[in-house]
Amino acid sequence: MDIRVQEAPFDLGREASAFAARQTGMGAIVTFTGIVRDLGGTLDHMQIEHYPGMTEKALRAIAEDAHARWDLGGSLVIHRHGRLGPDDMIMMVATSSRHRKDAFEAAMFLMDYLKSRAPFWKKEVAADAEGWVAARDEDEDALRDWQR
Amino acid sequence: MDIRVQEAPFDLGREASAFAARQTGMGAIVTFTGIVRDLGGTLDHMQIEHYPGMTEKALRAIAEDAHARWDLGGSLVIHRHGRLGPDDMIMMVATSSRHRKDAFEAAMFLMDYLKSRAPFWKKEVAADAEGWVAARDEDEDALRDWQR
Amino acid sequence: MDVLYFAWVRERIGLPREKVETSAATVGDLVAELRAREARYDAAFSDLTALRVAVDQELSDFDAPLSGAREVAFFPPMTGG
Amino acid sequence: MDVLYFAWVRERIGLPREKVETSAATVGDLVAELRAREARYDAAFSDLTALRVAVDQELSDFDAPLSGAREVAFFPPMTGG
Repeated sequence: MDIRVQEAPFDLGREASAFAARQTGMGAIVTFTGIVRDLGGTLDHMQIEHYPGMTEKALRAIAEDAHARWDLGGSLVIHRHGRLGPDDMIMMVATSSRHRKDAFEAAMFLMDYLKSRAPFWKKEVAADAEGWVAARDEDEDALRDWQR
Repeated sequence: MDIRVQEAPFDLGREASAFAARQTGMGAIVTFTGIVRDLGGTLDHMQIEHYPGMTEKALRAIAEDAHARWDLGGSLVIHRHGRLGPDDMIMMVATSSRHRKDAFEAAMFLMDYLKSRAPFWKKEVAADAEGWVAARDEDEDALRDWQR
Repeated sequence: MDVLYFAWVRERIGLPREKVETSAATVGDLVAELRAREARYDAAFSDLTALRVAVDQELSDFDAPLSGAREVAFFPPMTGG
Repeated sequence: MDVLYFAWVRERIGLPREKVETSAATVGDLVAELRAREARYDAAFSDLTALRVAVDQELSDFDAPLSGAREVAFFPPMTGG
């Protein structure tokens, strides 16, 4: 488990390669990368706030849960905070497993939990308006699917 | 859609970065990478045979199907053939979408179909034995799940 | 006890954290004390269904006990990823 | 007509492809003609449930018609990925 909360950008390619190089005997590697979308065509930047202290603890707990549920070789979570522009990468997760199903499911699980259970809040800032991104019911529903 | 069938190795990091750089307005990028496993601890190499002519056509049809089913920005499939050693990367897929669910599901779909519907055959070669990898019932079952 | 506010809760109350002297037995009691202070607190806590709470950096409930707690944080539903 | 063999079908028959003169109406008829040739063909096609067929590079069935087909390929279930 490699958990990083940082303001600095990360390099998807470099992180994916480095993650892959750390795995042995794994047949499958999945990565997910989340990117800032400019939904209305007016976004100047996004401001991501987090709860220092709790954030890494929460991400670690989610990753530990994933390792308990699936047969994983390794996992990586990188999540940025601070100011991000359109098309900037916000975060990524990576998982490895002997089997593709485990690697996929664990990555989806990490994303679903990270989305609604890790203390990050996004604010969208346009030239003449700003607003906090609202949580979506479907993200909460996604968690229920894992609890069945 | 970017489909490549090749004998040469590929660089996961470089491909993931290049794929990401080609997307605009996408919120989610998923990659899957398949790696040669040495199940019995005796594998010398794996030999992957394919059906030149049909292979790219089959992969393209599978990718087109994925684009028809999900809201995708782009997709990438790279599959190697020839001689591969333990821990060598065999293949990768990448998908991008505005939504994480679409990117994940399309990548899983590509993998499930590619596994049982693209004309590749794997032979495992050890020092004193060799054998063709048998198709698994669960891979065929995975396809049925997408047809429901 | 340290009380922390994030996102629009922080903006509405006007500060990110403060020390609070309290003998509140539960999170709900603490919320009641804060609401009684000033209009901006009352407004921030007017709809608890729109809020989440963490006690000592663990997600918790509004009826959770506060005995021994050193840090309580209030914030809207999280939107990471 | 070009007939192609892959993986253990290729190994069992002993060649990757050959030209076949045939008036077989279906894939199944072609298989019957091939099996009648020699023991190695008969052995390779002894269990059709272990085989797949592509007609002109499209996955097909053993009862598919061959009219106009230029290329037929036989192989075991695929194991890509």
